[in-house]
Amino acid sequence: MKYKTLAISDPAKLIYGVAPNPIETRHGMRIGGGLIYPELNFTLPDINIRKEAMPEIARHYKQIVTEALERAAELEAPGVMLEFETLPPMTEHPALGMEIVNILLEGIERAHGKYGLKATLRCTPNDNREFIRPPVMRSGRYWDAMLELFDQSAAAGAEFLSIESVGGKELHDDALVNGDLRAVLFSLCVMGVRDMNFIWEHIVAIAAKHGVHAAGDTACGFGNTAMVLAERKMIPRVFAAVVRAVTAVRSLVAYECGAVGPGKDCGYENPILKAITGCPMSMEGKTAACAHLSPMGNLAAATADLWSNESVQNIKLLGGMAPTCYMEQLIYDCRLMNTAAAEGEASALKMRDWLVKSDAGLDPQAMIITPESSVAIANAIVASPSHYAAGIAAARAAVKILRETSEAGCLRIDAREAGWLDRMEDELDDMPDTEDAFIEEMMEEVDLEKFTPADYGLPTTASA
Amino acid sequence: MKYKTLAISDPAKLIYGVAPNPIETRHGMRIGGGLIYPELNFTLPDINIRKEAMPEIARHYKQIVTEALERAAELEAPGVMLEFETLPPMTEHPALGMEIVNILLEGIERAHGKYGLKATLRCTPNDNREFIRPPVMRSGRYWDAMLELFDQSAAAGAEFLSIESVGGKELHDDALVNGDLRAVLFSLCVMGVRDMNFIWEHIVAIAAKHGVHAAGDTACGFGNTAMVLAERKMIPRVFAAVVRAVTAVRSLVAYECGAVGPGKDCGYENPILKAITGCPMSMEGKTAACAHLSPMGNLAAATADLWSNESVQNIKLLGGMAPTCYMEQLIYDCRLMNTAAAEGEASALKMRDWLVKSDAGLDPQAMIITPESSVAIANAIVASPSHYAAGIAAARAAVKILRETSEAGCLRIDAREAGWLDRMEDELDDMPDTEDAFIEEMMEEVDLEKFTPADYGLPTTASA
Amino acid sequence: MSTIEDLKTAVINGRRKDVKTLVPELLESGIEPSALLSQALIPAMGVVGERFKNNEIFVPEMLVSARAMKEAMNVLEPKLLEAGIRPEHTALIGTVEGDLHDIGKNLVATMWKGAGFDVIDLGVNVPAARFIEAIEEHKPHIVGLSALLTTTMPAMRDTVAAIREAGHTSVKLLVGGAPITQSYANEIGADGYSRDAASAVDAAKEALGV
Amino acid sequence: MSTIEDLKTAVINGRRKDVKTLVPELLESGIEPSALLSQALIPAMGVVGERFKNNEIFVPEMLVSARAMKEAMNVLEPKLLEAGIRPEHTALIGTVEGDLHDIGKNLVATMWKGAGFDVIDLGVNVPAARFIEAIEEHKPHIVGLSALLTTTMPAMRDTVAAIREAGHTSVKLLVGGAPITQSYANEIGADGYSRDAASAVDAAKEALGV
Ligand SMILES: [Zn+2]
Ligand SMILES: [Zn+2]
Ligand SMILES: [Zn+2]
Repeated sequence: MKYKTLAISDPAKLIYGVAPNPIETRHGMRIGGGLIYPELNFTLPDINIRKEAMPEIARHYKQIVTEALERAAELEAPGVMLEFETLPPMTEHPALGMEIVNILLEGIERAHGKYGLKATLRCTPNDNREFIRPPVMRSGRYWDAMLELFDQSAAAGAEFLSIESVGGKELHDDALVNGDLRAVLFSLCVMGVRDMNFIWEHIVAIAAKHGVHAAGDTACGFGNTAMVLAERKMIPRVFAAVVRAVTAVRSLVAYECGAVGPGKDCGYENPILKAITGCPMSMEGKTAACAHLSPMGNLAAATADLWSNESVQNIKLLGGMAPTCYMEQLIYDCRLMNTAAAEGEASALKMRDWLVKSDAGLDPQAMIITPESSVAIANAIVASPSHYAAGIAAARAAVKILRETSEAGCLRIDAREAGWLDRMEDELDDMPDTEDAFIEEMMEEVDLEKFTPADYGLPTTASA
Repeated sequence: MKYKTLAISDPAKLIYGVAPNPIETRHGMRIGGGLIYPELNFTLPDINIRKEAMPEIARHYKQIVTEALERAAELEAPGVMLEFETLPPMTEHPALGMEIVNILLEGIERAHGKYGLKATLRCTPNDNREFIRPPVMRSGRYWDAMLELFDQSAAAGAEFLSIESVGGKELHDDALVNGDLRAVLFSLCVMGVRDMNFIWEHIVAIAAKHGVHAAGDTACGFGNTAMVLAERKMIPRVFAAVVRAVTAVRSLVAYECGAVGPGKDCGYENPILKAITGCPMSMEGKTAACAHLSPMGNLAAATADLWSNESVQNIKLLGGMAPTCYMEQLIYDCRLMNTAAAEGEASALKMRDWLVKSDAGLDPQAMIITPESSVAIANAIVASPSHYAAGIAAARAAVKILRETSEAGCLRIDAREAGWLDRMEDELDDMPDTEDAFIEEMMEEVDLEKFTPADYGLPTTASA
Repeated sequence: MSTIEDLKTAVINGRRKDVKTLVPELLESGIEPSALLSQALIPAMGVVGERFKNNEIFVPEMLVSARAMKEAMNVLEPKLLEAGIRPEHTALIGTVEGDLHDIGKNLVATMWKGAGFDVIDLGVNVPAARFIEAIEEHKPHIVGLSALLTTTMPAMRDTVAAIREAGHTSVKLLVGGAPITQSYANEIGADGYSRDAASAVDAAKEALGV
Repeated sequence: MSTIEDLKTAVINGRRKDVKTLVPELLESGIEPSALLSQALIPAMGVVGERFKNNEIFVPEMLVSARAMKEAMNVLEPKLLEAGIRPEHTALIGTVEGDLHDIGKNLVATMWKGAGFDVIDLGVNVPAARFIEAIEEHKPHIVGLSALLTTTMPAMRDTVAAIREAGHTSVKLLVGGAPITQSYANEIGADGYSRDAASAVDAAKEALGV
């Protein structure tokens, strides 16, 4: 474990807009330097991404960047992050992805020239490695194409590189639908951590080569899958909340490898990571309802440095194209928070506390990422000798928070879910002492058709 | 003028969630009684409204009410207003409109039974009178059908009756694009006031007959047309701001006739009306970006009792159907404001002031409806001997506010717009002393093919 | 002595009174009516339209120029007709059935007039049959259809289809209005789309290939 | 002595060990394998599915029951085949080309199995040609297509069209996934639509008319 202490150990210092290690962009945004900025995300409506459709696809992205940045300038946003999350064929064929990257970068420069708007681009190639089943994690054409897109987009001017990497997902979906915390820990803290170490070494090297920022990763396919399943009442919220705490251990590896933030919007584990690393973080909540419903619509903003809408199709709403409408909404959200913060630290803290209080008592997943909870879980992580131990410690800390806050009447847990706290605690009590012992046990149980142990530096069989 | 004094004369008392005259609904919402509630608006995607399409149309509304109220219950909204703004054929053929009214009322009762959710319905028939050109304002099939829909929806259980009435619009569109304040005053304060008196007498009688609430009107087709034109840079913002102040005189007539609120969401003149009448008001701002972009996305919430999204089509966003996504966003906005207010009056005031401060200095239209400006304009109105005089007084007050705040450096006015303050002041100086004299002058100028003076109780010619 | 350039300037600045004296003066000096139109009025409105598109002036200012041009046209039109000169392009415009919005439609009509088109405005709430009737009567080169409501978008689609089915396959159909997008325009088979009034002249010229 | 009802209860409660002993015991007592299937297992999963739909239980609990049913089927299936008894309905399922999401698809497969369907899961990222191949091989009554991305909705549309063009006009095509709506299902010519996994059995039965 690289981080032994917390960058922010006082929950009162874990607050939106301010990070101990802010990042300055070329056009002069200071992310984490006092202001919370909007981060706009967008995607295509239902279009088949083929070469022949590229003129139409290019028109969409050009419209998005032009109209959304025009609105941002009209509303005098102090800065804007655009995130380009590619769609699978755009990473598979980096030339397609780069066509869009260039359109977005041109739009950013045009808006800077025309309005003086400070905007910047985060490029987030897909992790396409899972297109082969079982995935090939450390080589092959998906891996090569992904690195190529990272490299070319950084060379072209994308200032931030991110990914929603998928290492460990092979087993995690099943772990979630089965409510299997043990398998969650294996997916995230054994497989996920190993893959993160591998992939982030490469991303950090590419960023360094081009003088851009290796931003961060998210356990989106893990924690957010759990959140959405919980939101649809398919799995217990307390389970999803504990999964969230464990995802922090996996996502932390990016920063251990040299990522500097801002962490990706959909990483609801980011407040924990901000406490540990001091790097600025992007978050999403109510104003990402276009992408997914959320049990922490306000709370998510409490510690954010960028405020995102996660994703919206470029379709027409009555008020304008959807990305433009969401740009407006994000800007007003940020304005309100910045207005409070402009009156001083006490006001910022008051606003932050209202954001937290709005949601924390109503949902276990919200309760897990309050400033207090985040610092508690962060402490549990940095006090651990290994990622394996950190995963268990984070889960234990989460169960403890849920139990204590619900007993204190600060959090209401659904009657159907009450038994799950005991169930998870039992599972944690049964975890082996060492990671090696855990791996040995798990290799007997897991479905080896689903992943390739060697791709994770794991023994092929328990005996090996 | 019925109102001689203000219900709220201290700007510090003009605040969200609290109105001197709150309204209690059947299921126990207290609008203006301390909480700000969401008001959800919705419309159809592109469907031709014909009899044959009614099963599909009914499915849309059923889906909207079911899914949006389910989400409201999950997020534990303390209450929800649904507004059914009909589409023209639904008012033209009240049977079509009533089919939807009943679907919505059933949905409300179902959600009350299943989740205990407190919801209620505002029914807002269109004002179809302008379908004939020149409009027939006081009789005819459009008038009859509209009254029939009011009557039947109130009988069925719609608790609030509203309209966006159009009296005076015949001349107002041209007045706007010509930047002609004199014609604006004629449209709103001569024609509009007369029509409001006529139509609201009828609506109040229908509401009384069924024991429901005559809620309020909006100068949507006037003030919001101006706002949208200004937003698209077609007319000056300072002009739109002054138009907004004048619309308050027209909308006030509903309350003079017995309306009790909540005023309709799209009436940005509502803060002024709240100060005068003490009735609760609905407002819309950033979270109505789905319907129109806004220069006062946060400020609009500062004095609201209901918080609306204005309108969104029932189309699919990634997170769910758009009305459900917007329901979530509204609820979180309200939660944050209610969280602050729960800490006491000082906290509510702090939140309100941040909402105001966020926008007031950046746009003349925002500056016009700050609590201070609203009370100033309200004072100018109630001190006037007639609606005609009130219109001029409101416009003068608005010009004065814009001039003073911009001179004090509290409001930035675009250089291109600066001359318009003088131009408007000159026009106001040239207004005749009496309404009769004004009418006489105007009847010589106006295009009599566009409206029927007798429908407004106006002489057919100047000499008549 | 006054010049064509003076007339152009007077229209740009919206000085109706100046226009009123300049037009007869220039005609008397022997300049052809068609030259006044093509060298003063239309270029003037081009400048005004450009300024509007660049957010240098507001609509009220543009309309003052449009009225100044109209002042000139009141004099010139009969003379042009006499000389057998008709506007090169005729345009029909209307808001589709079920829709009452006319501000945008009116602005487009004004801008097209400024570009020298002969514009026939059918008003609002115009049924497809009325469009077809008017097409047969006026034989326009271009028809502008406006819709402001999502629920009248189908009426726009139906109108486009009805016009084509009635055999009017070469007239250029342009669509616009808040809910309309380029892809919707493509989908319903329109020949052009304008995002706003300011681009309506460009869109018309593009559709006409001029 | 144990009864069919005991087996049903054991499946509902997800008691695999009980199932393991009950099945041979009941078979020995002379009850037909088909009776165990139709009177215990399928009704049990019906109860479980209903509870899930009503938010009384979570997916993990449902899956415990599904595994208990599978335990029983491991014993029963060979016997049913021997007796020439095949499931009444065969279903194919897969996530369309370009899309890697499988949680929803897997849940639907589980629920269909619980309803007694023979389910063949083609996995994720399944090209249209692969669906057609499998239809020709397995002759299913129903095919479930899943898409979770707006950008793979066209692949769903293309797959439906390709299946129909290949002459498979009577097989019922069901679609689902986050971005899919009833009207999209209608538009692309699917026979059914399921908003979520919980309604997938109802949707399948409706499409099959049973
Ligand atoms: Zn994500
Ligand atoms: Zn309105
Ligand atoms: Zn409305």
